[in-house]
Amino acid sequence: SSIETQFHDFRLQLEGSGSVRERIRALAAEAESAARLIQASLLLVHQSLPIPEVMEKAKVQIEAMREHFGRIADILRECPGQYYRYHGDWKSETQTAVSLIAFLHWLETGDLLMHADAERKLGMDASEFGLDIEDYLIGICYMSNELPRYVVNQVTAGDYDCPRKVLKFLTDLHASFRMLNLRNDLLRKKFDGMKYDLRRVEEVYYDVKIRGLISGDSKQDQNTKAE
Amino acid sequence: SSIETQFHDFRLQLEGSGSVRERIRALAAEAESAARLIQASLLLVHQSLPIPEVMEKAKVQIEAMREHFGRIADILRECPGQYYRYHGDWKSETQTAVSLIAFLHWLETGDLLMHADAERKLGMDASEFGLDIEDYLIGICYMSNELPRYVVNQVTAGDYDCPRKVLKFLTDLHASFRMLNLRNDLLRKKFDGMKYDLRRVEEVYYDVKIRGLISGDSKQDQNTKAE
Amino acid sequence: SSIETQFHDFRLQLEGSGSVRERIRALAAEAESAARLIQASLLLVHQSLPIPEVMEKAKVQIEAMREHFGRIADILRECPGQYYRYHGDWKSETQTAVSLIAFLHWLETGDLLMHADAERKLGMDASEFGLDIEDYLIGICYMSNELPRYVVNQVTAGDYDCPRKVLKFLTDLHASFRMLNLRNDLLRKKFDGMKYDLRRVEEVYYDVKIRGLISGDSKQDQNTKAE
Amino acid sequence: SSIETQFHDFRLQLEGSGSVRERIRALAAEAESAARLIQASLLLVHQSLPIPEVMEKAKVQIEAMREHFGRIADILRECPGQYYRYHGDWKSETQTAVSLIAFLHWLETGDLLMHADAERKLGMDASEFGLDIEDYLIGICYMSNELPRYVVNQVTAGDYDCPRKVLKFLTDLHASFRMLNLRNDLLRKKFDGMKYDLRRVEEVYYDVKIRGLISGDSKQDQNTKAE
Amino acid sequence: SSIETQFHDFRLQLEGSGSVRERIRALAAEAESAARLIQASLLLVHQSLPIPEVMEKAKVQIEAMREHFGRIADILRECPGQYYRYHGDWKSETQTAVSLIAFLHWLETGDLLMHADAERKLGMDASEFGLDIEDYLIGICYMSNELPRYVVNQVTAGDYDCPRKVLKFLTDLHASFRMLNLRNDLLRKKFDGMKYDLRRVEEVYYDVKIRGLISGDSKQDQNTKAE
Amino acid sequence: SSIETQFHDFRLQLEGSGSVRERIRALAAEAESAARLIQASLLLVHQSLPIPEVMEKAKVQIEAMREHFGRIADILRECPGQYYRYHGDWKSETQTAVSLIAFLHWLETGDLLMHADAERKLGMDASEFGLDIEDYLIGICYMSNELPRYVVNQVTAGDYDCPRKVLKFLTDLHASFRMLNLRNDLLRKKFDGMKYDLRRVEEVYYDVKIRGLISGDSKQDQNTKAE
Amino acid sequence: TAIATSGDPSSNSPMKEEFAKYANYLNEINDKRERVVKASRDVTINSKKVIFQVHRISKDNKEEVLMKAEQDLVAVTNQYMSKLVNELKGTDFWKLRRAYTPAVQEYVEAATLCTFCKTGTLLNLDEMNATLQPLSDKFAEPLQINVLDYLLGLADLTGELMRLAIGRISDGEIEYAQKICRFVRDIYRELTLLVPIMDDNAEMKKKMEVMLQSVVKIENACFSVHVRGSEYIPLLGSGDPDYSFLGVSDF
Amino acid sequence: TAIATSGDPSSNSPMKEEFAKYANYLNEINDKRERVVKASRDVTINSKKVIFQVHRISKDNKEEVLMKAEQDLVAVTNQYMSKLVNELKGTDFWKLRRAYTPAVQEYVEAATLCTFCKTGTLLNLDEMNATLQPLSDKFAEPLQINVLDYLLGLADLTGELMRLAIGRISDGEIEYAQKICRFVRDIYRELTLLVPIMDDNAEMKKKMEVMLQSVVKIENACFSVHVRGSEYIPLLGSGDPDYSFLGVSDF
Ligand SMILES: [Mn+2]
Ligand SMILES: [Mn+2]
Repeated sequence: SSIETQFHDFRLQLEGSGSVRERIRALAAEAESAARLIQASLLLVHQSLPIPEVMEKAKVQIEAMREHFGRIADILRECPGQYYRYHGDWKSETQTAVSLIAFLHWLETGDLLMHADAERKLGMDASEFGLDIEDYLIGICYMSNELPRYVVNQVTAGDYDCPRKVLKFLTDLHASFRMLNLRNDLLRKKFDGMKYDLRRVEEVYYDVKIRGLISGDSKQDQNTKAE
Repeated sequence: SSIETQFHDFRLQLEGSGSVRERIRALAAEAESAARLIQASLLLVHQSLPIPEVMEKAKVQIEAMREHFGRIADILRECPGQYYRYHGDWKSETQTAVSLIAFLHWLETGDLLMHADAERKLGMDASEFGLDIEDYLIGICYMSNELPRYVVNQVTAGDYDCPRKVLKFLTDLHASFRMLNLRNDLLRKKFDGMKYDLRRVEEVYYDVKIRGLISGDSKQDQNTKAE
Repeated sequence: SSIETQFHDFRLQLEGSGSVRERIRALAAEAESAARLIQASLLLVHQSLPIPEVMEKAKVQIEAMREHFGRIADILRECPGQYYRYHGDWKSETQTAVSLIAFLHWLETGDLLMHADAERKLGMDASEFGLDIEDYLIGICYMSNELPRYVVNQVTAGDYDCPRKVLKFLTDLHASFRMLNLRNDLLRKKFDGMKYDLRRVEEVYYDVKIRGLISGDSKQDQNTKAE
Repeated sequence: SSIETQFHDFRLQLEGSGSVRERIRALAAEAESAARLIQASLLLVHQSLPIPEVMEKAKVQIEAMREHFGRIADILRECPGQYYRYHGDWKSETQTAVSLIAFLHWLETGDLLMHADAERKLGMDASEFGLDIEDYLIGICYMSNELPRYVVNQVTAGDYDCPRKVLKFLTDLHASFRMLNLRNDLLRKKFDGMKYDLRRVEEVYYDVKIRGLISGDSKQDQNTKAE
Repeated sequence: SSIETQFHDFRLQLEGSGSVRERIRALAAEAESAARLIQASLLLVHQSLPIPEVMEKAKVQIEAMREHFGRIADILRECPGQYYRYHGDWKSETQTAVSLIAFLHWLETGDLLMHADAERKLGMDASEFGLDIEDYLIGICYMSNELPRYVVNQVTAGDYDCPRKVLKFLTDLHASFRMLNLRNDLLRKKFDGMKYDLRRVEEVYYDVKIRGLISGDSKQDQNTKAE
Repeated sequence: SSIETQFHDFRLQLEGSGSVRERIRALAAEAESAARLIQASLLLVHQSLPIPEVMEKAKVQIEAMREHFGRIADILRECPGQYYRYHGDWKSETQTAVSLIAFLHWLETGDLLMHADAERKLGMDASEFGLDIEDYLIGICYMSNELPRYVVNQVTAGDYDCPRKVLKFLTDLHASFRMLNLRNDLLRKKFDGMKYDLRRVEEVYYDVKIRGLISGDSKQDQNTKAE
Repeated sequence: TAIATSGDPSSNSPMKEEFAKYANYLNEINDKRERVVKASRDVTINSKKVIFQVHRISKDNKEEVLMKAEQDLVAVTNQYMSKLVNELKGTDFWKLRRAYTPAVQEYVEAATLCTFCKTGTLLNLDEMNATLQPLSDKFAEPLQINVLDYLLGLADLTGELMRLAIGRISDGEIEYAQKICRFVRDIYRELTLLVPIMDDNAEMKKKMEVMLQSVVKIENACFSVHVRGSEYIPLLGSGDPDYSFLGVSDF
Repeated sequence: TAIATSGDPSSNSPMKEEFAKYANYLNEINDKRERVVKASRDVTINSKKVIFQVHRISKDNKEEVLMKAEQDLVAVTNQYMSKLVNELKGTDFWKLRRAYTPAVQEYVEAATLCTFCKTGTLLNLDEMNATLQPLSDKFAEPLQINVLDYLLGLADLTGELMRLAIGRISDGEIEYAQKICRFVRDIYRELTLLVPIMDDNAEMKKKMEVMLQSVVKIENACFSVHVRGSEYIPLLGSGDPDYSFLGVSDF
């Protein structure tokens, strides 16, 4: 019957897209595995392991992660226009990946990893398989969540200048985010959460400042202004 | 038949109230948008931007917000007696609006923005579309939630007299709220939360006091008492 | 101080609206109590008590119920424009009340109790405290739910003409409801239920028809039409 | 110190009440086990097993169930005044027990098992460990839930007089319940459910009546009325 | 009939227990109202109002609270053995009450209010309407939560000896609690919270100690011991 | 460190069992796929397709399903004693499989498919990879859920003897289940659900019986007794 | 202080410049999404009205009611679906799918319901997409309803068919109800096989349960008519029960 | 009637005979499960008591408190774990795992807590299983705590260590708290890598969140002591803050 014919046709189509999805999921799972190892290395910064050493540990896995994303890109090139059909299958892995490489970048340079750089570092190419901007932004929010803990542990380890630097970075980042006209629920929620990171860092800064632990004085603060 | 006439009539009425609700919701969403922008400007006080500058930035949006509420009022004037039918559709936006203008008012004057003033500032007129008292009170509670953060950042920026002033304001506000015999669940809950703001401000005051950072001495305290 | 005056004022107003709500709730509870008693009387029609006797028993309670709604109306007249503020507190009681008086009305007259009549019978006046249309419609659906049971018990008691009359009424009612374009979830759900009432009554009609238990023939049917 | 003495004392008491609760729970679980077996025997009445045989089968388990409740009673006698402290731990088992023995009683006598009799049959004594009235009433509601099925199966087995008898019993029971001014949520809910049992029995009665399956005629009905 | 008699009887009993519950709830609500007022008075100790004055303000309300509990006791004496039937209706009010009178007792004497004393002060008598031990313990945990705030505000007001005294009391209390083997979730959670109170008080003690704000030395400490 | 060594060891072990699990899951998914096709064929019995034709359609898939379970068995033979470790990964598929082959068996023979036969038909061997008895029983419960619908549709198609036969089968099955002393939550719940199947079939039987649609009379019923 | 200055949004850091780009991107996509949502609401509401119109059917007004329903449906297609198509032009359909899927499902429901009532057959996805073609041939990529939305709409269709069947039985149109029953069973069986391979099938699984309930409701109604009708035969000796007794047709 | 007879359980159909077998099987397994559950509750309660005992530690009573805790733990092992081992003998450990896993986790928590307090190291799974060996060497298959239960117990251990750290800080034992902090961080990092490959990791995922909170609580406490201690320096001019000021040690 015509019903049967139509449904048979559907079946073929769905099986096709199902197999694409499965291949993507397998790669996303591997990317996540690599991400976990990077994360485990990154945890060491809270124990004040020197950043170069942390970088060293993470390097191989970052390479692996990039390769997995690259292979997802290969698959998607075969299905033009369907990027967002399968987006849900690697989305959260991408966000995690962004948060990790952005944190590492910040540790090394003190700067924010920009979208285009993140895209390049993850082996995604802007044409068919670019890094979705919302994924990038959510990843940055996750990175921000790590900062309060980092600041606390740095101060405990005797680095009293850290809160001021982090507070400056986070304040700028928060201000930049505020330029966005957010509607998307998850991103808005994550951004709203950034406020708590900011508050916590402000509190830590307050704690070291009120105890006079910051070497610099008001003069140094003025210098900073000039930065 | 008369039954048919009746049901035909019902059809029209049901469709009518549905469309009123939709128009109100759209306006409430725009009011919320404006509120977000005001909030963004307000955040700058935590970075010690001079209050007049903050006010300047917020002005246009406050005007916009007032206009949106004004247009909701227009719609409600067409449906006399149905204020509370649609109340749920703009209630939480009103509470946010109150918290913002009350915070600005406090920054400028050090005083609590009174209900009648809030009503006027939001372009609501008491006759048909007044500001519900519970919405006003909840908004005030939200404002109180901002104060601990403000105090922490002011102290960090070197304003050691701020905790004392805020503590006095908050203690008075808290005492005023205690005069109410609250039953309403949400309002009671929000008010109960105010206690934590008070505690935090007390702690900051303690921090500056014990470190002798307050210029004034017991004499000054006595003066304050006399305020 | 002026703050104190304001909060003192609030206290009065909050206590005022709190007590309004409490008085309404108390009255709604009493209305519901009366409704339960009417319902208990109405149950007797299923045991074939003559309708006038049932009416007699229900009368006092209907009077009581009307009075309770009347007193809610009195309270609301003191608070103009706040009908919908307290609507949730008597809504479901109103729906039950409509279903009861509509059933009684149908028992007496065989006709649908119109919205305006229901409003009047419940002691609500259209100006300030009218009967909400959705409440009316939901009440009518509840009434429809009682009809299959009524028909079954009437036939058991030997009244074989009852199914035809109920079937005609319910068919007309159902056709009228179909004129509405419903969005409301509860109302649509209740309306869907009416289809099953219709089918059950139609089955009973079929049962008596095939057994030739209806004395009359098509001629008699035409007479009935003229009723 | 006296504080230490006090807390040492607390420790003993807290451990004591914990162990009482555990012993009661174990007994309640055994009572429930016995109840399941009685229920299994009772199911046979739906297959038209003669009632005396059913009774015979159930007897031993009823004895067992009574004993378990008896042992709960023993425990409670050791903790005077704490009946309701542990009530939640055997409450639902008691309700089931009541429903079972009340159904058996009705099968044997056609009458409702009274509260005092139920209490006695369950080995509870009114003085320290009586049968809570709400538990009794909820149990009776559960019993009512069994009747529609019983009627359907009896008619299938050719007992066409059963619906009339059950309908009378259930109508009376329902009327008695209506005398109560129920507030308790669970009980009210269970009682509201009884309405559906009543409706179903009415429908079965309708089915046998319209098909003339009841041997008796209107005269017999009048006799019945006189019962 | 005997059924009617029985149900008539049930009606009376259900209405009886319903009204007992309502009376208890009303009294519990009044007790809670009084507790709120006591709490409001107690808040003044944080503003360094002399304790006798605070006591003075609280006195009347304590009397009122005791009376409400006393009247609950009266009701329960009419229903022997039903203490735990209605326990849920005043439980949380009792816990609050304990926390308040224990705090006041500590302010006056520096000692822990013992269970038997709390019972007596709340107008409960051990025979029929005693103070449940878990309620007492939870109340004591609530009291502990107030102490850090008290210490902070006392130091701000210049009472530098307060931290030492509170610290000693809280350390002893905590040690006593550790004697219990807790299973109860709520109680254990509350007890865990006490650790943070202890830590906060210890921090304040440290703050005053390193600044040499405590006049006395170890000798003075011994004197204090003798207090 | 020893911690690292130990965790490295754990990692190897877990990766091993993880890969076993993955292979099992893949096979279970294929078994479920086959089960779906069988189920789709079985749906045709509700449209009164002759049973041999239905069997014909299902055959190939049953073979496939058996093979998949067989390969799961192979894997488990490699991991002696860990049957229940991976049980959760094919459990629900097994239950579905049992329900399908048991339904087919019943359609063909009118008898219950016994445990040992089900085991054999599914290609499981009792020694290492037997059919768990609870899975078997749950599968049988699922089968029972299909029967009410089957009976309804058979009667609509004119087979008036079907309800009696199904009722007999289901009554026997239910009685057999009652011999079990169930504790397991899921099985108990599923079995409790069987009661509703039984009731529904009783109702259908009642419907055909009361209308005299069963060809046989009481005599035939007595013959059945002798079966 | 240091932080104050840098937090000032008027300052031009590279970060700010980057975020200005992100802001543009988000504004555009959000505006488009908002427009799609609005267009979708219109499609939904008006498709629902078509469905209600179909339910106004009765034994005697069939032609007329269906004619009206069809006209309404054409209006939905031309007025509202075309608007949706317009808003979506040139976008990745999958990106905004969440915004329009309820509308498309409701539209599928309405269109297939109309077709079934008129011809007794299932309106195919290809046929539906062909109808949409003219609305969008000006653009590079015309909106095509995807398989998933079509199947989800079909699942809802069975609920409406159940309501229709109950109504038809009340009107004495037993044959019609039986036709519906067969049709719904076929769809249910076919969908059974597709559910597990559908993209994100949690929603569909829920709908399958509701659908089975609908099937059972229709079957029970047919059963009820059947056994009731059976009592008619012995009385009149005729082979066929006279279902015209049923319903209000004889008032 | 027909149905009555067949439904009578006293009749002997083949179905009944089969079900009698199933009933036996179920009764046996259920009885065993019940006994295991009871033995588990004893293990749980008494392990919890060991943990409470450890928390009674303070600066001066360490030896004595830990000695008592260890004795209690030995008693748990010999009295209650041995009973559990006994009940499980000859059974597939995986089948009844749900019945005993909470007990084993709690036991792991207690045993590792004691060991950490005494030696500052992690008690290994192999060592634990070695302790259990003598309890069961009479049977073919001795109870072995499996990796999953061990890891789940370890996750809970961090909560207890957090409580311990807070308590130690109050007692002025900052070094001790820092040691705990390092230990907990190590465990957390190692577990991070294992969670995704654990058998049924929903439970573990929840525990990881709680664990991170515990880590942060300890870190915050250490931070707080540190910055507070920093104020001490300028006053006394000593390089090392005198943490002995902290706590009740000086009453
Ligand atoms: Mn629909
Ligand atoms: Mn624990």
